[in-house]
Amino acid sequence: MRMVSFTLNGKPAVALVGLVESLRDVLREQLHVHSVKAGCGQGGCGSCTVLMDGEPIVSCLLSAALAEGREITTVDGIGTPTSLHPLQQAFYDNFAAQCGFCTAGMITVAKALLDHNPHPTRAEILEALSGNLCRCTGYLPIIRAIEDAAARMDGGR
Amino acid sequence: MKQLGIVGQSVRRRDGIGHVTGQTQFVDDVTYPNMLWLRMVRSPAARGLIRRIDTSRAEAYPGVATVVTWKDVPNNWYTILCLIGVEPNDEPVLAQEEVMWQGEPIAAVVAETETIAREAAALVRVDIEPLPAVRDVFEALAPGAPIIKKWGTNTFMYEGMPMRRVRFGDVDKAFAEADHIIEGSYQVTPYEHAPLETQACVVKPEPDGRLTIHSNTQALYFTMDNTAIILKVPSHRLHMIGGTVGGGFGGKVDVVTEPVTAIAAMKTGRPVKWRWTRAEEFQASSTSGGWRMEYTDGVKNDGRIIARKVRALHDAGAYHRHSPYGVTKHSANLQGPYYIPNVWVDAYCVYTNRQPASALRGFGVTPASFAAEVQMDRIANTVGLDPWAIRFINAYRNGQTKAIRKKVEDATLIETLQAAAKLVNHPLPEKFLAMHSNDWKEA
Amino acid sequence: MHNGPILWSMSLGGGASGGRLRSAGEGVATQEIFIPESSETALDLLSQHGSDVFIMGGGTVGMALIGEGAVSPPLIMSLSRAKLNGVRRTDGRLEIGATTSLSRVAQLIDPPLLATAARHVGGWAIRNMATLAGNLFVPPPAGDAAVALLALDAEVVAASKGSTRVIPLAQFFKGRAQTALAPHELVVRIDVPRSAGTSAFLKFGRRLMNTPAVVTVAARVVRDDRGMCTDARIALGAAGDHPLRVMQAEAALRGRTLDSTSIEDAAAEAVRTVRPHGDALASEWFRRRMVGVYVRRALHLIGG
Amino acid sequence: MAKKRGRGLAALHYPTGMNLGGDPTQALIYAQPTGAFVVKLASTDLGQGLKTVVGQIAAEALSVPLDSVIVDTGDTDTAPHCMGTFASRATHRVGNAVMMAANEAKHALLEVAARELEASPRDLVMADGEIWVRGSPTRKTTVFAVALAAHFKHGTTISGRGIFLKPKSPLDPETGACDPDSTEAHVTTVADVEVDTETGEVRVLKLSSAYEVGRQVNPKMVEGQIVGGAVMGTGIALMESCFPGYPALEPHPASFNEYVMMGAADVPEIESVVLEYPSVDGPYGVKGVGEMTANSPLPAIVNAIHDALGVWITELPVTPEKVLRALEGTAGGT
Repeated sequence: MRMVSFTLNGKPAVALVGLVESLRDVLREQLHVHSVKAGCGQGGCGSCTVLMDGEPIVSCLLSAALAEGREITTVDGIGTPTSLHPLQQAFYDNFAAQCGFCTAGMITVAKALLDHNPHPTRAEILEALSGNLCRCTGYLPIIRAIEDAAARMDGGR
Repeated sequence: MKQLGIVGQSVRRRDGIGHVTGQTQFVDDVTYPNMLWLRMVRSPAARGLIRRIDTSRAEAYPGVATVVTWKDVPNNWYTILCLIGVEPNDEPVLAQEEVMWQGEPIAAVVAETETIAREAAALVRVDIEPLPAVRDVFEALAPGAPIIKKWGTNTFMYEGMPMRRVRFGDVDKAFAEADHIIEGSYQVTPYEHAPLETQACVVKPEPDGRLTIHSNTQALYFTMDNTAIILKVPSHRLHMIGGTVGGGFGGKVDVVTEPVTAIAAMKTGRPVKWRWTRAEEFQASSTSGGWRMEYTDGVKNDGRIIARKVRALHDAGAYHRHSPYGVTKHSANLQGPYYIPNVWVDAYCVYTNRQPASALRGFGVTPASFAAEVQMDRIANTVGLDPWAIRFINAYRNGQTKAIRKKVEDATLIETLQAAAKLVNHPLPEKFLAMHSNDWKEA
Repeated sequence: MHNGPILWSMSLGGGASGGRLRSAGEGVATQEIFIPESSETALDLLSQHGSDVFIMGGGTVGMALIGEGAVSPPLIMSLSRAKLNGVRRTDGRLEIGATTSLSRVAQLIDPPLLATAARHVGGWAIRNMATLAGNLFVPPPAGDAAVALLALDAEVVAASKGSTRVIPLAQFFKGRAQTALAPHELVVRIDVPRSAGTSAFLKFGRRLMNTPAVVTVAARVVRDDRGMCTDARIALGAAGDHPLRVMQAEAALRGRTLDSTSIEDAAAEAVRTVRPHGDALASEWFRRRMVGVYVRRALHLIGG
Repeated sequence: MAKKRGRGLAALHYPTGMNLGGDPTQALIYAQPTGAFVVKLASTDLGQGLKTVVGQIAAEALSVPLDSVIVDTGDTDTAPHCMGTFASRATHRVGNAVMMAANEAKHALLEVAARELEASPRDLVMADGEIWVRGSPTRKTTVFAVALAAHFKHGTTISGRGIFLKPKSPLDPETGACDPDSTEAHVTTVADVEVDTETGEVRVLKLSSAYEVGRQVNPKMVEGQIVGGAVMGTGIALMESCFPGYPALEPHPASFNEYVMMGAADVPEIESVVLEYPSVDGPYGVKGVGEMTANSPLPAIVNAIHDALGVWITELPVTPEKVLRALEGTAGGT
């Protein structure tokens, strides 16, 4: 076991982690960040996507020991029910979540996309989403939600 | 159609804000202090006799609370449709004497953490003496094939018959009257439900002796009843909580997590979680069934299908689960949305030494629709009609009788054909535009 | 009772082995994870523990194997803080630190072949974690960046405590999951020399993005002012035990113009020499066919 | 490199429900003293949106605002039996049970309202949480007031019980005669594909569908099923297999890397229209739409490939290899 400290959604976090424990499991089991989902543990579905220093990673494949000193953002740090991020509002309005299991990962990667590129093309959205699987929606509502959010955020400027 | 108030409005989802903020609670988000984790040891062999199960080293591994085997299962039969008469029992909850597919559950290791359970699971030793495996449905029905079922055939027995039958009209007479006989063979291989949320449950023993079972089952009462039968406890001792599922597609109608997890919780007196790995979801959860279908259709020169004869073989894998029902559903639907006056079906539910199949979105009907609709184009091709015409000519109408002797009453095939043609700007002849699903009168 | 031989007499994994439901080995708890802060410390640790230590670059392969119980290494060393990342250009050579992420590599403007290949690995999050050197160790049908590196005549800088040697990438791969690296050696850098000619990268997968390869091809052709090929590199992924060059196909181009005839000859040579594997994505037969099609397409892209 | 285009058609029906073992679901509804209504169910939302649509059905039947309906589902201690969510049954069966319970609760509510307004229940009109006497709009009260009065003044309950049961159908083993479902939805799908004849790769360019699903309770959620099903069906047609060498047991995918399914980039253009012909026995005429949307792409795509290439590929999934082998006449076509 070793002690790891990092910034979680803007606040300091400390955890005692197992040697082969993933950041995903530490977030879920110790820090009760349940928005980070355990979809495959193989890096194949994107349900556990978080931002590390602003860049998307799959937290199932990051040894938690390596989060030391890093800034970790989950969907909880992007917006809350009383203060939805435009992406969350757009996902809600466009019925982009059905079962909801992939949704936090989708919004997290979309947040990174719009941070890097406020006006993504359809092709750039598809490339950004390529590591995230959804079995319910057929992706089109998710793609539309991201386009919608980009337009809304632009309008707010 | 009468305009209504709120019905017909695209109101936002009630769970939408929870979903987009990551706050919707799924089963895996349920956690209790002092909770144990379960990991399953599974068969590496497709078929064989179990000679020995040695759990001693796993039990001695630091952090292991218990190992559950068949000896701990009060009623070691998993026959989920037993309540509607699917019999005999054929699947153990945990393998006892033999294994029938690679991945069959044998022993559940229950430990303080998932990591410890995984490490200790590798210490369970199982000796299996291999037996010849049946991999293919044709092979299973061939003379001399290894018989893998105790009742002496490799098929499910429907009221004493090895197949589900449909007999409507006289196909042989109609074939003699047909201008064309059109044959086709079709195959669908098993595919996965692949929901993003894997199978999971958490069982907590309560002070009053009841068990609270958090589950992502698609059917709470069904799971409760089956679990009670396996645990040999009255169902009032079980309390199922669920209703929020991360994708089902039919795969979570199996009752594959709750009984063993409940036994582990009863044995240890502690809450236990079992969350399947993605590899288990792919290799050990039910799949859709494999299907091989052979069609023979008798057709008149004007395109009317006057007879259909089908032999369908469903690859159920190693055990019943929901498959006998899927074959019935298949048989009842393979005439498609058409009127066919003579239908003959023999549909077999065949067992092989494969990961068991079960229900998956479109259960039994998906392969029927696939085969029947490709068959429609073949018919059109043969008689020289276009694909639209062949469907209008054969479309069923309200009031007509299906092969299963049910009256058609909600037909709208013609209307969707007309709307689809309009959608893709495909011009239709006036005679097809004039048709509707209520234009049939009994002679 | 049947008295035949007992075939399966083994300890069974609870999870998976290489993503499978059985495990050949026994579970052992990991005793230590080393996170060296410098390459020197990493090499010290390696000299101490040698092949007992499981090395992780970005962890995108290793963590999945560990999580499924396919490997249970007693010792793990993560290189993510060993300061082995970074890109430097000297005299036209590109020196890429071993743990440079594939996302960083994908941003390189020159050589375009390498950036294109890096963009074909995984999804965005995986590319943020996966390292360029790590891509040399992933078995086919993964390993697209390694294919481009082969076509670029890249060299692997391998270090052990107190010494460093350079291994041409073409001599680095020795078999499936086998390399020329000694137990105490570590890949610390990958050097890409300035390369001449025109190149093309193509990948055929079963879906359009984030897919393992049916086949990957990286080709580079150098032509003189008369259009004669003076040199060629044709590297393939998913066409054998490891990323490989098809030298017979390269030879088929030398001294000829790049036209339909020479391209057909090169493609035929490639098909003849490769030994692809069949897997869930493609059969051996189909992969061989696609080697021909994709070598031809890549060379036509270059030719045009 | 040759690319050939083709168009294929498929026209399907899909049954709602499966009652060969009987197919019941129950619902309970009660009013809280301040006029909110709680719908008690043991039904499951898989993501298709059951919690939302039963709220709409309850609000419609009760003539109360949607916001005042609480849907509480998923607990066997607190709610009566539901067979489960499968067989495209939930909106139909659960919806029917909820509508029946809502009608009974509304009847109880109007009985109390009638006492409060000194009128006959038959003369009362109700909308948006208000109740008044027909023709005398000033003689009115609110659901809030009536619920409060029922509990504290009249000592009566405002509640309703609902059940839907399609009784078990006997099946004649000799002829297969049976009544296995409640109603049928329909679809016609047109698939446009492009096939690379060198690699066998099939790209679905567009799926155009006309659906008929009875009454839509929530059209955007019906569209969600149509789009999601179209993408899943495209994957089943072209990519997905647990046993790519079927019937061989190996290879046997264990990860999303090996098990090929649709990613965002693979999604074709999807266009659909929805017709509404109310069913005979669905709540407000609904039919089930959950499963069928993944079905029509399979034959439509295979028929489109035939249109493009002139060969029938009758074994799913239609991998590039199968297309290539069919083109060469080596295997795969029958």
